[in-house]
Parts: sequence; structure tokens; C-alpha cells
Amino acid sequence: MVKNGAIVIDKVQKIFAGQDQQAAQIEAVHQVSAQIKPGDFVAIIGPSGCGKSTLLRMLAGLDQPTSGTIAVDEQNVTGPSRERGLVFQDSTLYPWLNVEQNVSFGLKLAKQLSKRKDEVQEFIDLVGLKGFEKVYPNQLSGGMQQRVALARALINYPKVLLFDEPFGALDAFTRMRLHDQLIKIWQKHKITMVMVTHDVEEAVYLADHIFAMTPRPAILKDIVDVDLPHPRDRNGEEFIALKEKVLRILNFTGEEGNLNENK
Amino acid sequence: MVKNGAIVIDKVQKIFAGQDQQAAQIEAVHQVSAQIKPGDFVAIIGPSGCGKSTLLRMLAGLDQPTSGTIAVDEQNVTGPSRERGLVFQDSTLYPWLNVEQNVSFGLKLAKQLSKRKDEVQEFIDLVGLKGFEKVYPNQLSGGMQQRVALARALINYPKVLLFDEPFGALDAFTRMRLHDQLIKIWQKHKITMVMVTHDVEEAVYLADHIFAMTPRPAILKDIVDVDLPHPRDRNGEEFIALKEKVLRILNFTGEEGNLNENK
Amino acid sequence: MLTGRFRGFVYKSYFIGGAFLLVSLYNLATLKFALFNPLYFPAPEAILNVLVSDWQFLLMCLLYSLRLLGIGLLFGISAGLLTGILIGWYTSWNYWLDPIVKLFGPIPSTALIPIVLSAFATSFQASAFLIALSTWFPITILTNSGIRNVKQDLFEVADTMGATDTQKILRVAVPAATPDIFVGIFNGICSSFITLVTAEMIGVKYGIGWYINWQRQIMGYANVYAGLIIIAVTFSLIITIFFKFRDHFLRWQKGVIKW
Amino acid sequence: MLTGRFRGFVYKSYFIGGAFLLVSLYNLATLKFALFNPLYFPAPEAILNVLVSDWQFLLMCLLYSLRLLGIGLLFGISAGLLTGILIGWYTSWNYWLDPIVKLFGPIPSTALIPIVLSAFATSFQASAFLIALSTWFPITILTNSGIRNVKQDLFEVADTMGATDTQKILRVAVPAATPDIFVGIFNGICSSFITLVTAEMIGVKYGIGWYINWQRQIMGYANVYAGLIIIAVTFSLIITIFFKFRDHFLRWQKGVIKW
Amino acid sequence: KNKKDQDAKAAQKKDDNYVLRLADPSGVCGAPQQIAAEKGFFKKAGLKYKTVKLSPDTNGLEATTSNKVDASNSLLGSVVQPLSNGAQIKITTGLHTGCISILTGKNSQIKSAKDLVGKKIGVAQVAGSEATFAKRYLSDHGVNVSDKHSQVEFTQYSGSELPLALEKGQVDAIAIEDPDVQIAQQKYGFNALANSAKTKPFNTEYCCVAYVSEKLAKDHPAVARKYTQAMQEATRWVAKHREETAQIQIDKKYAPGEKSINVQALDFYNWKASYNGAQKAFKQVGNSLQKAGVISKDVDIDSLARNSFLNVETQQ
Ligand SMILES: Nc1ncnc2c1ncn2[C@@H]1O[C@H](COP(=O)(O)OP(=O)(O)OP(=O)(O)O)[C@@H](O)[C@H]1O
Ligand SMILES: Nc1ncnc2c1ncn2[C@@H]1O[C@H](COP(=O)(O)OP(=O)(O)OP(=O)(O)O)[C@@H](O)[C@H]1O
Ligand SMILES: O=C([O-])O
Ligand SMILES: [Mg+2]
Ligand SMILES: [Mg+2]
Repeated sequence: MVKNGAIVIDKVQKIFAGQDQQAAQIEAVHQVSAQIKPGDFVAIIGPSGCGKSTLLRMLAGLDQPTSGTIAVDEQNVTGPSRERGLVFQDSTLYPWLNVEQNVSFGLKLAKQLSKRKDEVQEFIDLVGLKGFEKVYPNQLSGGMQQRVALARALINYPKVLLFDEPFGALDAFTRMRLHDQLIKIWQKHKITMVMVTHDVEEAVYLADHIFAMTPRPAILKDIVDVDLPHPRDRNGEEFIALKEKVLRILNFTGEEGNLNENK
Repeated sequence: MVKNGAIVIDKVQKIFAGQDQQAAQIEAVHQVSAQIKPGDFVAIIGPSGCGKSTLLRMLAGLDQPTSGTIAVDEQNVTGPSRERGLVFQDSTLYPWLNVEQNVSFGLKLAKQLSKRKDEVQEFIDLVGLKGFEKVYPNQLSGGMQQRVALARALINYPKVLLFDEPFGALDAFTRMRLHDQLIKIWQKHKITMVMVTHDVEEAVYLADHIFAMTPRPAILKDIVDVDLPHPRDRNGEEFIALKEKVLRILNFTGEEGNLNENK
Repeated sequence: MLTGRFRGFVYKSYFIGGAFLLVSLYNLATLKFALFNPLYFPAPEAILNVLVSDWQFLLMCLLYSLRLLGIGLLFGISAGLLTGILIGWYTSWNYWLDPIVKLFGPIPSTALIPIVLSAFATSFQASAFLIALSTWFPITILTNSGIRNVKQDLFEVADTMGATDTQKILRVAVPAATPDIFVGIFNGICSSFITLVTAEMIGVKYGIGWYINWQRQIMGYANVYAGLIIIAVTFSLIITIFFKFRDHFLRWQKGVIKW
Repeated sequence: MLTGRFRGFVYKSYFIGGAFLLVSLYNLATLKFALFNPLYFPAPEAILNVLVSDWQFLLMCLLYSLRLLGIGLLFGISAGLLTGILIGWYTSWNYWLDPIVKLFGPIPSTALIPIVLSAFATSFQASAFLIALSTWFPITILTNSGIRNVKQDLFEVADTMGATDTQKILRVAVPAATPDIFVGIFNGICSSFITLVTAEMIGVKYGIGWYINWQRQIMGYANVYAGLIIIAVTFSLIITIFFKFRDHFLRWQKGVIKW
Repeated sequence: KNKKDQDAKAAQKKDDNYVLRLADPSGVCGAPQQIAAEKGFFKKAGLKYKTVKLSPDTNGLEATTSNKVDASNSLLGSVVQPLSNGAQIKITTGLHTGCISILTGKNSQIKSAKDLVGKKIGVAQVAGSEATFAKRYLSDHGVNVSDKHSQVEFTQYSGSELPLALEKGQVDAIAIEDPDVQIAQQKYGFNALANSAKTKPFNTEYCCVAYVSEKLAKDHPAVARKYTQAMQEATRWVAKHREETAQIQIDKKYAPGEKSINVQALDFYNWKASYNGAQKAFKQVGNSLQKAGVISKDVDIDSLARNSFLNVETQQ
């Protein structure tokens, strides 16, 4: 199987109609252009409500750009597809399916389950959940749930894997452990990864390229390349310098207006 | 009003009966003794499932120790009381009450609402939620919800304020902002604060004393005193040194077994 | 505003057209081709004629029914809430009442007519009781489960603010259980409608169920249909109003029953 | 194991004692002091006597009722699920069907007896239809709302795995809506019980509702009570089994209706 | 000619195999059908038949028009108004006089029809025979009983609960059928205000009639004839064997009560089956209901009477 996953984002703009006819339109993403090479790990970082999720949803094909195009391997994205997996912030596991059934969901849809039965266990092991095959989501911790979601997306061998703040709700310990697991999986499967995150340290620890966005409407302000080898040292000098660079670009002062936080 | 809030924990032990009669008993907390001076800020940190929440619930009076005693201002704790406020990890706001009604809930119970009506607005302003008085919890972000919970606990002027991982579910930006807000409130109200957390940086940034616990059953392994003035510099040398000291005590290697994470 | 209304009309026009088409087909089938037995399926004109000429009498019947329904629902809802709270909150009440609810609740109130008739002083009371009873059971079950499913945290928060038991029931348990309670009331209303028609078979003066029953005896089927149309419109309206009220009451909640 | 059972017995003993006390009081009131009219409130012995001597006939009536109920529920639940899915998922079905459901659903099926009697070939079919109809409405409403309240994410995840529309309905929408669907079925079962007694007034051969009705006509009140006891036990059992099944089916869910 | 013969043969065969569905008979007045079955008059007439259990709420009339049964018998008073509304049945014979009374409480002050103005009468069906009898009786005595301006309120209870309703004072009078009349009188000491077997002009008027569905009358007239004749024969038998009839009714659970009481009721009735008598009674009932404002003025009672009957004697 030839793996690719080159993404070309070309002058993408997204305008939402207001809630009712009186309300003003909202421009969430404004003229973003970028190219992502196959197998790259890109982090998208920016203030709350700036339009990161919107951009990611357009990459997944769940929303359509108002203007501009997105192409994956020279094919325009017109709708969702098995080629582009997505892991959401909140757990979107199917609560009525146990771990094994959740992971094999994509295979079942594609009628490949009988053929690829063994792989289900492989992917469960890969995300370190051996022994939890028969457990339902409501008995899993948040971190375990996100790992199941990861396995569920990976088993379809997507060319591109998209993450919308997948570790936002996890505690620091669990998060660090998952970072390392994710890097191992990425190195093994060579998938193009695009992750939206709020956490600058997470971005610097994981990504090759960090896309820093402006407040709404999202414009691609700057791209920070991270040229450190894995595993990275969170307390290393270069690491801390890169973190501060990203923070400076985002112009984060620690005193953002509170009212902006309304969701 | 004389503020106090001295806590004496004396050989406290907590054993849970198993789920059914066959199951073994679980010792969650083993012989913990400690003293907390009025107005101190204590962080309790330890591995997942070690018994931190159990200890905190006993301080609140929601659970009773199997043996040993807890006293606040020389009065034994036998049940919950207005003197000891509690902020949970997940939002425990009443979803059918708006921000204002949630904050004034304690006053309503004590039939003091008519007398102290103005204070409701004061406390809403204190946690930076002016303008959101009439909004229901499901329209608030996680950070805003935790601030409402904080205001709801503070308005009863408790001697002791207990927090069980209050910022666990928040993103890094929001968390940092709330840290600073919390410190300001603590300095203003001089309440004894006890916060359970997973996040070493959070503990070092906030607390005077950090209680490091062992894995289950929780034993108080060591107390780290943080003698830095507020506001603290997260990238300062001393700060990082203290972080590493705490991590060393907790013996955190980043390679904990996955199975331990089951909740 | 006007354009909005116009759009609404255009949106509905297919449906209105479809409804007209259906009535015409029915008309043809009954009047022209006598496909159905015209005794049981009278022409739409005949039904309309009843509605127009008999409207005062029908309105009076409707008001009688609404009074009976209203009183029955009032008592049924109150009793259901009370029982539900008692068995949902108090262990000792649960011990005594729960088996009784489980055993007697599912008995269809229509089967109890012989007993209630002798137990009550007037047959209006008996009818109202039947309606109340059919409403009471689902409300009890759903109030009980609503209260038992309230997250423990919510009570503990109240505890740390010094709440009494009564305060925890009235300020925490009941409001938290309202979504379930409304489902129970919806269920109860459905049951009360079914019971009403039967309850109006015993000693009521007038009523829309009584009217249908009477006309059925004398085979006045155009009148039966007129009565059914009134029942359909009224009951649909009652449920609509109920859900509007619920939506307002539960505006803090997402994911409620859609109507 | 044994001690567990013994404990259970001790736990229930007060209740059993209480029940005995009540029966004795009733006995005294009717037999010894004739406080109530003994025609309408027969002695417990008389009722027990009916149960013992007439058990075969009663059992047959019960089986007839269960058959009618079973067939009615089967069709009602199937139709309710189908309509609920159609109006919950497809915009165009919703457009045409939703107003019809809202208008016709609340009509109590007991009011439709005159029409269904003539519309169906046999009165068994008519009775089964009445039961199905009363079950159909709440199930439709709750299936519809269950499906509409499914979190959009769950469908989007399926989309990114290439799910077809049918797969999204059967593998996402319906399973996600099951908690609501079960509430609807509970509601439907309650309605079917109420309707059964009325449905058995139209030309059934035997049935427990028919039995009560018949004995009521000939003033055999001991028999009426015996019938009621059988109804109470059976219907309570049906609901208990239903909830057991539900608990197994929804073992992944927290906070379901408590029974 | 040959073909006509064949057709007739085929029809004959069809009729021979036809299983007549009869409404389950109950009550003292249901004697003819009960006896026709018990004493084999149906069999003698060469009829195959079965009975269909109907609860009282589905009266035989509704079951007959909706083709759930082919024939039934009931009180004349309850079929006139449905026939005026288009009920699809044909009356084939009158069976007997009797069998309804209006009862008042033991110590009731109600002594005449006029005393009932503003009062409540309990009936099993607001448009049933008992109510019809009460309305005619009241109307004859100058009380307005038209549906919407009635000076008397008719309320409905299940038959067995009517005595209870009167005893508890929920109604001021009840109109019921035999033998409930005799049972209630004996048990509660109720007084009879009027009795259709005794009170003029009802005492000479046919009360109970047999009818068949229009479909049966059209498709199987021979079956309708056999049914009618068997019913008439049974009626003649009852006239001669009242004691035995009462005994059979009790033994076979056709009627509640005690033999001695039920015989009293049976004794009052004139058991003489007649087609013409029934038609005459039909016109009387129709006219008096029209006068009372229960049946619309637009209805032509004479032509209604013509269209509502099937004369099995003259049909061939
Ligand atoms: N379906 C929609 N209709 C209308 N407006 C929308 C819609 N989706 C998003 N928006 C608006 O677009 C803007 C960008 O939203 P988006 O969710 O992409 O932000 P974000 O960067 O992901 O924020 P966060 O960091 O809080 O997740 C917001 O102002 C939001 O209110
Ligand atoms: N009510 C209870 N009954 C039985 N066991 C309990 C109960 N509450 C807690 N435990 C057990 O006690 C141990 C300590 O639980 P506790 O919640 O105090 O841990 P924790 O340190 O707060 O964990 P976390 O960091 O995950 O919140 C766990 O093994 C838990 O399973
Ligand atoms: O059947 C009769 O009531 O006469
Ligand atoms: Mg987002
Ligand atoms: Mg905890």
C-alpha cells in the first residue's frame, strides 16, 4: 500500500451564516494557504474560538470551505472519507460498544472485520489497552478513552490523522505518557498528522511544524519549525526557547479578557 | 468574625468494605498525621487512585475515618459543614440554576439571601464573571464553571476551602489564568486551602506546603515547603528545582504501567 | 417578518395540498364510488355539518371532559410526585410503598371501575379517581428514578453548605429530577387520555367521550367522527402546550423529548 | 448463600407481617362487622376460593389476554420504532408524517372502537389494532426524540469511517437512542394495559379483562377481585421482566429508569 | 332454464354450508335464541350456527352491521334510532312483550313522571332500549326529553352497577331490564314507577325483535328464513314452558337471579312471535320518539318501517 498524505490548503475561507437572519455572519477562517508534506506532524495553535476546529473540520471534509480548496494527494476534499481519520477532544466512543467493538467499528462498516479480525487485538495492544477488550467506555478513564479513539482511527489506515485537542481533558501525567505513545505510533505508521492544541508545550514536544494562528478570523500568522530529535527533553534549553518563541508569536500575556472565554 | 482554620489530622486511616462480601477490603488511606496552620495553602499530590480524594472527603466530613481523628480549630469533624467548602473536579454546578442562583445557593439555604444580596454580585465579579449572571451552566466553558463553583464556595466564608483537582479538565491557558485569580482571592480572604492535584507545576506554583503521598494506601511520604513569594516565575531556577524535587519524591519515571490507570 | 411568514406558508403548502388531495380521494371513495360502507365512513360534508350545527353542544361536552381531565390530572400528578419523592428519597417509605406501587400500579384503572364506583360518593369522583390513578403510576416510577439517578455530588455540595434534608429534597433532588418527571407526566397524560373515554362511561353528565359513545349507540357516525376530530385537536393541543411549558421550564437542559 | 437468603427474609418480614395484618383487618371489617357492603367487598376466603376452584378457566383467560397483548405490543412496538426512525432521521418523512403523528397520536385508542370494528375483518384484529395503536404513539415520540438528540459527533465519527446512511441509522442512531426507546416502550406497555381491558369489550372469546367485565355484569365480585389479583401479578411481572431485559441491554448505561 | 336450475342448486348448496354467526344471548328476554339452541330448533331447521361472545358494550346491533355476526335479537327501542341513521339490519320478527321497568328508591318521593323533572335516571346505555322506554314514558306524560333540552338527565352506568348507583343516591331512578328488575326490587326494596309489560300502551307492544344483517338478507335469504322460523318456534315453546325456560336459563348461566323470581318476569310477557306486530310496534316507537324530539322530524317513519323489515314469509 502506497502511503501518501500530502495536504495542500489553498486560500481557504469559511464564513458561517448567523443564527437567524438578522444576525451578522461570522468569518471563522480567512484565506489560509499552507502545504503539508506526507508524514509530517503539524500542530495548529491559537487562541480560543479563533477557528482552529473549523479548519480541521474542513480538512476532514465535515465542513465545506466558503471559498478556496483543500486537496489531499491532489484530490479535492468534498466530504468525509476513510482516508482522513479524526479524533475529537471529548470522547466520541460509542458508549454501547465495548473497547474491542469500538476499535473494530470501521472494519465492520467496510465489511472487512472477518478478514482483519486479528488486527483489532494488535491495535488494542498498540495503544496499551490489552486486558480491557470487553470493557465499556463509561468504565474507562479519560486517557484510556482517548487511546481507544486513537486505535479506532488508526485501524482504518488513514493517510491523514486529524486531532482536535485530543488530550485537553487529561491530567499532566497521563498526557505526557500519551505523547510518547503517539510519537511511537507516528514513527511506526508514517501517517501525516495534524493536531489542534491549546498547549504550547504539547505542540513543541510533538510537532515538526507549528502553525500559529491569529484570533478570529483565523489567519496563519507564522510557522515555527521544530528541528529537535525525538524523544525531546521538556526541560532542555532549545525546547524552552522554542516554547517562548511560540508564546511570543501568539502574544500571550496571561491577561486575556475573561469574556472571550464564553463558548 | 474571627477567621481560623487550623487543621489537625491524627493517625487517620480509611478502609473501604469490598463491593460484595467476598471481595477484599481496600485500604485507601493509612495512618496519615499532619498539621495545617490557619491560612496555609497546602497541595496534596500523589499517583492516581492512591487515596487523595478519600483524604479530602474526610476533611470535608463527607466520609468518616475508620480510625483516627480530624479536627478543625480543635473541633472534631463528624459531618459536612458550612465551615468547610469543597470544589470538585467535575463541575458540580446545579444545571437548573443560572450563575447568580448558583452562587447564592448557600445563602438561600441559610436564609441569608435577602440580607446579603449585594455580596452575590461581589463574588461574581471577584471570579471575573460580570455579565454572566443570568447564564446557565451548560452555556459556560469548563473554566468559567469552575470559577462559579469557587464563588459558590467562597460566599459562605468557610474557614477551610478544599479543592479536588479543580482545574484538571481545563486547558493550559485557562488554568494559568485561574491560578493567578485563586492566589489573589486566597491572599484577600486568608482562608486555609487544601488542594488535591496531579499537576506538579500547579502545586509548586500555588502551595506553601506540598504533601507528597505514596501509592495506595496513601501514606504521607514527605512534605516539600515552597518558600517563594507570589507571583512565582514558572521558568525560574528555584521553581524548576522544586518541581524536580517533588517529581523525584513521587518517583515519577514517565513509564508507569498502563493498567494502573483504570478507574 | 412577512417574508418569513410567506416562506412558512410555502413550506407548508405541499402538506396542505396533500391533505386536500386525501380528503378529496376519501370523498370520491365514499360518495361517488361507495367503496367503503358509507354508514361507517360518512362524507366529509356530513362531518363538517355536525361540527357547524352542533358546535355549542360539542363545546359543552368538551368543557365537561376538560374539567374531569383537569381534576384527574391535578390529583394524579400531585400524588405521583409525592409517592415518587417518598420512595425515591426515604429508605423506610421505599420499604413499605415500593412493593405496593409495583403491584398495584400496573393494574389498568379501567379494570377497577366496579370497585371505585362503590368506594366513592359520586360517580364524578370515581371517574376523576380513575384518571388520577392512571396518571399516578408512570409519574411515580419516573419521579422515583429521576431522584435516585441524581449525581451524589450535587447532594454533597449542598451538604457542605449545611443543607437540611428537606432542603436537599426540594432544592436539589426534585429540580434535578425534573427532566425525568416531565417524561413521567407525558406518559401520565397519554394514559389519562385513554382512561378518560372509559371513565366517561360511568355516570357523567356530558363529555366528549360520552358523546362519542352515545352517538355510537345510535350509529350517528358523522357525529362520532366530529367528536374524534375535536378529541384529536384538543389532545394534540394539550400535549403541545405541555411541551412548550416543559421547554420553558427546562431551558437549562439539552436533549429533552422532542415534540 | 443461605445466610444471604435468610437475611433477605428477615428484611422482608415486616412487610409480610404488615400485609397479613391488613388482610386480617379487611376480613374482620367485612365478615365480622359488615362495615362494607359484602357484595362489593367479598371476604378474602371467597376470593381465594375462586382462585383455587376456577384456576383453569382463569389461566385460559390469562393466556388469551397475553396472546392479544403480545400481538398488539409486537405490532405497536415495531410500528412505533419504524415511524420514530422515519420522522427522526429523514427530513422528508418528518415533513409528511410528523403532523399526522401529532394529530392522530394523542387520540385515545378507546375512542376509536366504532371505527376499527368496521375496518377490520375480525374483532380480534380490531382489538389487537387498538393495543398496537396505544403502544405506537409514545414509542414513536420517544424514538424520534432519542434519535434527534444523538450527539452530532457520533455521526461525524462514522462519516470519517465511510459509513452509509443506513449504517448510520442502524449502527449509530438507533443504538444511541435505545435509552429513550426503552422509556417509550415502558410508556407503551402502560398504555397497552389500559387499552387491553377496553379492547376485550369487543367480541373477544376469552380474556382476563373480558372475565372481569363479565363477572361484573353478573355481580360476581369475588371473581372480579380474583381477576384483578391475576392482572396485578401478571402485569407487574411483565414490567419487571421488561426492566430486567432493559438493564441487560443497557448495561453500558448509567442512570436508567429504576424499577 | 337449465342454467337457472343449476344456479338455484348452487345457491342451495352455499346456504346449506353457511355457518350462521349469532350474538351470544344473555338475559331473561333472550329466551328464544337460548331455547332454540338448547331445544334443537336451529338444528331442526337445518341450520349450522355458532355463537360469538359479545360484551354488552358491543351491542348486537353494532356487531351485526359491521358483519361480525349475522343475526341477533334485542329490544326494539334500541334499534329504531340506529335504523333512522342507516343501520344495515333487517328486522324479521317480533318475539314478545315486556321487559323493562323504571325503578325508584325505597323511600323515594317520586310518584309520577312529572316528579322526575330535574332528576337523574341511570341507564346502561344512554340510547339503549331502557332509556328509550323511559323517554317515551316521560314524553307521554309531558316531560321534555329531547336530546339537547331534556328536563331529565340520563346518565350511563354498567348494568350491574345501576342498583348501586340508585342505592347510593347518585341517581334518582333507574331504567333496567328483567331480571335485574326483580333482583333489585327484592334486594333493595325499590319501587316500580313504570313497567313495559304492564303499563299502557306498552303492555301490548312488541318489545323484543329478531333481526339479521342486510348482507345475510340479500345473500342468504333462505338462511334468514330458517333462523327466523326457528326463533318463532322457540318463542312458542317458551310460552308453554315458562318454568322450564327459567330453569334452563339459570342452569346454563344465561341469566342471573333465582328461578322463582325469573318465572314471575317471564309470566308477564306475551310470548307470541309476529312480523306484523313488530312492524306496528316499530311505527309506534318511531312516532313517539319523533314526538319526543329524539328522532329528527325529517325522518319518514312509515318508509323507515317499510325498509327496516324483511318478511321471511313472503320473500320467495
Ligand atoms: N456551525 C457554526 N455556526 C456558526 N458559527 C460557528 C459554527 N462553528 C463555529 N462557529 C464560530 O466560529 C468561530 C471559530 O470556532 P472554532 O470552533 O473553529 O474555534 P476554535 O479555535 O476551535 O476554538 P476552541 O479553541 O475554543 O476550540 C467561533 O466564533 C464560533 O462561534
Ligand atoms: N466508596 C468507595 N468504596 C470502595 N472503594 C473506594 C471508594 N472510594 C474510593 N475507593 C477506592 O479507594 C482508593 C482511593 O481512591 P481515591 O478516589 O481517594 O483516589 P485518588 O487518589 O483521589 O485518585 P485520583 O487521582 O484518580 O482521583 C481507590 O482504589 C478507590 O478504588
Ligand atoms: O334480548 C332482549 O333483551 O330481549
Ligand atoms: Mg475547537
Ligand atoms: Mg481523586
